[in-house]
Amino acid sequence: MKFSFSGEQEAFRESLRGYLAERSSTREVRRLMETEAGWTREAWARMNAEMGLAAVRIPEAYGGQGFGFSEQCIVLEEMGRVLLCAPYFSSAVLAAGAILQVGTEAQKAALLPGIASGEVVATLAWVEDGGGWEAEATALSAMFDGDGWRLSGHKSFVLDGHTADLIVVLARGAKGLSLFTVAGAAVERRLLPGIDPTRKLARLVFDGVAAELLGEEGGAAEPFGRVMAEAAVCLANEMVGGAERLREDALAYALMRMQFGRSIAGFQSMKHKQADMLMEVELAKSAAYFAAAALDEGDSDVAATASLAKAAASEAYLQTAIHAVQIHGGIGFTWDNDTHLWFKRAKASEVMLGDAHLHRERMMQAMVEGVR
Amino acid sequence: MKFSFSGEQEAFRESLRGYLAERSSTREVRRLMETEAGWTREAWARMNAEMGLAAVRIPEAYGGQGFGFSEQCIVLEEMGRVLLCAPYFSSAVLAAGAILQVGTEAQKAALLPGIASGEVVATLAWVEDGGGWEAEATALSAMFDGDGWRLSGHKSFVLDGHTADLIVVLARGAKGLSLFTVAGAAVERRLLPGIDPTRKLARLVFDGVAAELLGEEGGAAEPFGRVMAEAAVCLANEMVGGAERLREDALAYALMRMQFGRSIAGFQSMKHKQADMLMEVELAKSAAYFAAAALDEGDSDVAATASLAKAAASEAYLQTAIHAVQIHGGIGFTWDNDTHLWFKRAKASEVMLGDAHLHRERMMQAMVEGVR
Amino acid sequence: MSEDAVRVEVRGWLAANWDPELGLVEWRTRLARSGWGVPTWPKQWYGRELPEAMVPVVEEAFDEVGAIGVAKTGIRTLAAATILAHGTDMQKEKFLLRILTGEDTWCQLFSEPGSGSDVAGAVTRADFRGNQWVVNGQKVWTTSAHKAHWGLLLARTNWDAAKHRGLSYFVIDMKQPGIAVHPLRQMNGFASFNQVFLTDAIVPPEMIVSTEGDGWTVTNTTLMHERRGADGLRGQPKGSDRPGRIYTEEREEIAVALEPYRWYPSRAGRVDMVLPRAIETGAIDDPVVRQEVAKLLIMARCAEWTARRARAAKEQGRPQGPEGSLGKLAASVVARAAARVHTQITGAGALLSGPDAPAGGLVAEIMLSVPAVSIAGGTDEIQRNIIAERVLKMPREASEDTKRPFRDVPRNTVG
Amino acid sequence: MSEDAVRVEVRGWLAANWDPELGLVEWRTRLARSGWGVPTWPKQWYGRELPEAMVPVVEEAFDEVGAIGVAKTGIRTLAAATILAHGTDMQKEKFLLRILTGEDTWCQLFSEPGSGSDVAGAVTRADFRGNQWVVNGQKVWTTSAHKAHWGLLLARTNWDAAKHRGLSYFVIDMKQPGIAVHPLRQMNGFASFNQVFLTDAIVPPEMIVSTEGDGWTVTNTTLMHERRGADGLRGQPKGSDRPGRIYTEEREEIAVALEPYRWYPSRAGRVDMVLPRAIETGAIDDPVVRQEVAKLLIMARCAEWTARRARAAKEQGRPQGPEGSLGKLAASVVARAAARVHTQITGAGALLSGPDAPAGGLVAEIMLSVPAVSIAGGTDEIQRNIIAERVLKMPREASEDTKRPFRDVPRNTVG
Repeated sequence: MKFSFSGEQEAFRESLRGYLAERSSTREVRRLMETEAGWTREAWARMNAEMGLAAVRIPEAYGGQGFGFSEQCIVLEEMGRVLLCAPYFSSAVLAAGAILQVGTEAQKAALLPGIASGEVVATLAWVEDGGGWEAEATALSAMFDGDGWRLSGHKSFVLDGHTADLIVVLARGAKGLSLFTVAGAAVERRLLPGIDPTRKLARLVFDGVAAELLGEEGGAAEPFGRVMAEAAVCLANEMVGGAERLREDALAYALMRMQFGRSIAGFQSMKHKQADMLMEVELAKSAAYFAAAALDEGDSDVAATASLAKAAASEAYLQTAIHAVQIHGGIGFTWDNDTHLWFKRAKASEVMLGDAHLHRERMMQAMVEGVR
Repeated sequence: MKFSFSGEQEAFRESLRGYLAERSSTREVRRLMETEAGWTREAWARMNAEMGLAAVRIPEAYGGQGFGFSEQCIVLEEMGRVLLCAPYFSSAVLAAGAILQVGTEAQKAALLPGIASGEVVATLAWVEDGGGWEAEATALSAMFDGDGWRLSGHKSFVLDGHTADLIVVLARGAKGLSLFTVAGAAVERRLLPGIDPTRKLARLVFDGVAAELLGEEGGAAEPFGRVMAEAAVCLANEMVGGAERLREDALAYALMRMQFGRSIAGFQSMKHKQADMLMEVELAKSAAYFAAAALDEGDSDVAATASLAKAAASEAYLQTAIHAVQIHGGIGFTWDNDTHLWFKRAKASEVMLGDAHLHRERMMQAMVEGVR
Repeated sequence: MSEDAVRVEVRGWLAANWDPELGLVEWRTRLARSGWGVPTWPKQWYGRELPEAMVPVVEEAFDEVGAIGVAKTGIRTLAAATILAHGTDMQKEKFLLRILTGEDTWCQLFSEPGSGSDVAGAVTRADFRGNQWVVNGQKVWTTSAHKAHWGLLLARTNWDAAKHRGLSYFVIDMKQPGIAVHPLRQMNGFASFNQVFLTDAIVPPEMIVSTEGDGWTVTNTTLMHERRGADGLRGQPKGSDRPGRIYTEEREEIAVALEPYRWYPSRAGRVDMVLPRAIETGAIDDPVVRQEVAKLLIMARCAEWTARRARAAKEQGRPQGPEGSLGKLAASVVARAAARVHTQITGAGALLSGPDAPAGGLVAEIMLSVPAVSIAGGTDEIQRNIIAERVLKMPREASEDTKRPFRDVPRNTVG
Repeated sequence: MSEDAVRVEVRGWLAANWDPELGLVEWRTRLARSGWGVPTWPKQWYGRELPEAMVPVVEEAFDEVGAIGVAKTGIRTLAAATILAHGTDMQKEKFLLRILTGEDTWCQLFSEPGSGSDVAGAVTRADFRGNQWVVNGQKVWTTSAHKAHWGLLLARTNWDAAKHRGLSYFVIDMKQPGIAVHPLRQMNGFASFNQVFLTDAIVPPEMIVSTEGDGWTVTNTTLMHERRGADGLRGQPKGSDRPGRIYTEEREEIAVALEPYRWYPSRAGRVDMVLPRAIETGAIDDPVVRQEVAKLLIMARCAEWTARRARAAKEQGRPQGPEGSLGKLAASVVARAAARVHTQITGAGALLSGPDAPAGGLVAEIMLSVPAVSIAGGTDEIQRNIIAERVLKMPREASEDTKRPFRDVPRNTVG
């Protein structure tokens, strides 16, 4: 197992960090988060033209750059650092991940190039009002009516669901769970007010909407589990990026802030808190990196590792966010201070794709199965 | 609900504290803990002659002093402070508690005066090798063979089981669970090496031993639950006594110890740790006191409160013990330093009568039942 | 005076004077003049010099007939206590009655962007020019500044003196051109506090409280009364739902006063909602959730009982034990745990906010409000310092800023 | 020299010299003289001056034929590194070879009862009387002192100098009448360390390392090598189970060296036992237990991967990132959590100790050994200080004892 990034990977990270710092200042984040869409086509198109971000993990055969999860996770970590407001996770992680897992060759060739170029923004809709993150909770029904497939029901908590061009939908039919694609415009959709304004969620209603079957009928349950594991690893990497940024900002603030005639960074309780924060974030980073490498290397116990990474990132990000607000004191609780932007992302990411309890349970099931 | 001790109670505590400090120095504790019995008849007899400790909560009608749980819990808290090596918990809490709950009038009159005077040391045997703290786990069988009752099976984790004169035994018969009394000498018994040398446990084998039925046949399950709740409250009070002593000793050590040319009590991390310890111990004390008062006042949700107090005491005592060793540094890990005596009692008490998880579950079951 | 004598007298006075159809101010003026509104105060100033222990007796008599007391919202009681202790007769004359009747509203101008936990590090300056004080600087975390008629102002009047000796304390007229008040929006979307910008704001010389340079002493009086009022057991004032003009006016007064603090129960974590919501959502059937709920309820109950233990000791006239200093820190631990448990119970729904979100948006509000509890009114770190130093008598942190002229003390230029 | 050239040469030398039927000392003497035992050392002193990066190449060649290396047990490598850096030629001549062959055993006399975390606060005194150093004082936490031939001694030689400048460093003969060694029993019943009482113990003048007053510099060399050796990934030496006289002798050597530290794996919490025991006891079927086991395994895996990440960066010659300083602190968090989970899994059985207790008494041993991990080798608090100051560049604690004569520094008379 690989435990370090290559020189090329480090260089890529460095250039991306500089690029994103410029394109995604907190000023820009604040501007976009107040819009209904949460992102703009222009900025997203430009970013893909300049850096090809959406293409990173899509194979070259489908218009992508053909890198692995390690590289994609560098992208995610850096996006997490700056809270980039863009449909990356929805389109390049969730939707592309699902299409790569279950799509036919023809479907991949048809759908992925648009996603890779960023011209098509796609997303994945699987959770419903009940809020169950597991595929089994799916109720939305798929019926074949002679002409083609029709979907009826609803989806909720859909990332960028109100703005996506293409929606990959998990549905239940006669043969069990299948994935479908639907044009975004064909669906009735509504923005859901959320705790994290930098990442928009939508509720979608499917009223007998025409859909394309993605891949085979009825075989989605297993590959969907893999999509979820990959997404968990990706989210974990995005999260540790945010956590590290928060940690660094809180350290910088402590070093600058004077109280009682001295830098508050000199107080032992502050030093110990910062040491603990460093440990928590570094430990979670190790898990996120390891899980990405495990995906690339085709490890057999990827399900356990993915859940481990997500659980570790959830605890570390939230804890770091709580500490960061506390370190900033009263000012950290104000709207004008940027800390709350990450706090809210930390809180939302903790819940997204299932909380730490859920992932610990998944991890244990996978591990105990492995041992028994 | 009463939230403070009366002047008489405070005076009783004060005189008892002075008395026990003299009679139960750590030197004496270390001497007794190296013996197989763990206590001596002489010291126990003297203590009862002088202070009537075993009699506190036994009604006057049965030779006791007729006080309530609040007073008994003062006794326990003070004993916990000094790690008194005496068969108080086994005899005056567990056995006396069981006899008071289920014994007939005649049995109480026959058995309790000896326990109250300390001449008879009794204990309660209910757990078996499986280690289940719940009455339902009982397998030891009771058979009526025409002559009388005979018990067959074993008990384990019996407090002072190898030295007690009288053993109250939970057994399963045709009509369910019943309690019996057996002469200690009639049983095959063996000291179990334990992590807490100041409190001895034994394993008892019952090979068709003749026994007296205590109270009614088959009706023990419910009153036994009450005995367990009372015992949990008593143990919680004993535990907070130990926790407070540890906390005070750790504070005194920090104030005295110099490192880097200054008192280590001046380091902010030490100050914050001591503040947290104070909070944890005071919060647990509040629960222990409240639970004792709730028993005295006949509160309806005593089961939930008792488990709450035991869970709170478990966490606080163990956490305090961990901190106390840490504050003492290397010296705190040595045999000659006294801290480990309480550390071991904290660890054993955490497990005794069921750990915090078990009690939290019991508490929730009682509370949810109350609400639904 | 015995309890019974007090009871007889106050009942008699109420029988003769209480009338729910009076206007609020009219009634309170009558009440203040009688001495029954603040019976422990000096006889000369609206009181009867009764001991603390008689307060419950008087309150009971008021409750019997539903009589309304003097105004208590906002920081008016702190202002009154401070003026009573340190003010001139002119100041008492001018302010006390209108504080009691509720006619004047007050705000506290202590905290600054550069000195949050360190109130004595204030750098707002008051310079005596011509025949008046001219104030320049910025205050923050000011509640009700936009409504207040008067402010309690801490400002630095001597930069060559040591930190605590160069401060003075003023009463400042908030309705003047030199004062600009801006709302301070919080991360939870509410704006409960103000920033106050003072630009050549004016204080006439007679509005200094105590003497020049004595500001820290006076400030401590205010802060001591603030701490006393916070034992964690007090709920929000509710008002009565009885009919009658005076009750209507009181309900309005309370509603206006509470409006910016609607989220305060959320910041404490709403432990009361946890069990009902766990049952309602079915999460209670998950043994892991039960453990977390239990941990929270244990902490919350222990904290509550500890506060009651402290109060009981106080009521018995015992010296305060350590249990009396723990409430604020315990509340902060409880609130944080509550936010986590609410999240766990709520599941995916915890992503949502607004009226359609779980519990009408309260879960989101809790998650985003709880961080305030470990900061406002003294951070957890400050609380731990206080417990260690005052209760456990551990050594104080060596101060690096109190023994030299304040102008030489390193500080932030602006927060 | 290229990797391949090294590989060829060492293989050739081994082919000609390695013989498993040699005695351990005979072989190691041959090995040390060849320079392949410590290839990075100077050519003059048993080395070949090869770069660090060649060490794995040499080790691989040894592994290929099962050849045994130089002695490594105990603190001998620290003694060697220190003498190599600061010793005289006479000292190197006298000690280095016998360190490498395993003939001499060493111990470290730094810690004292009054100065645990604060090594530089040593008060053991060495006075030059007549023509020799006379040492009086008490050392503690000394491993293997009862077996050691030589000790690395830190003692105070000047009480008028500042704390760090009054110390000197000596090699002391442990087999002399002035030294009494007593075992120090721990709370877990083992006695892995000694207390060493020095009463007019003698050190000849040529046995000072570096110069008088330079003891703190020399000590730091020893401590730096100690820290380097502790990245949390190293297991205990095992020895080979091959046949052959030399392997038997090596196994004996290891067994003797490890005997006092049999409980060391327990103090780390035995995370490896948790899942098997949870399955064996059936506790794994309890979802609450599964959560706790998962939390522990997550922490433990994260800590392990962090150590591997640090090691990988080091192997690539990258500057050390923050991840390299966290191992000790993480290990302590993991160990404490492991003790709790073991308790939970074991239930009532956790009350028992001894061979009939759960896991043959290991669970009890874990519970009573784990507290050592957050203390020994630098407490958690010291680790956090180090991380904050060295990694995060936060201000150092103002020192109160380094700028005045040590005799005026407040200290404990005895621990």
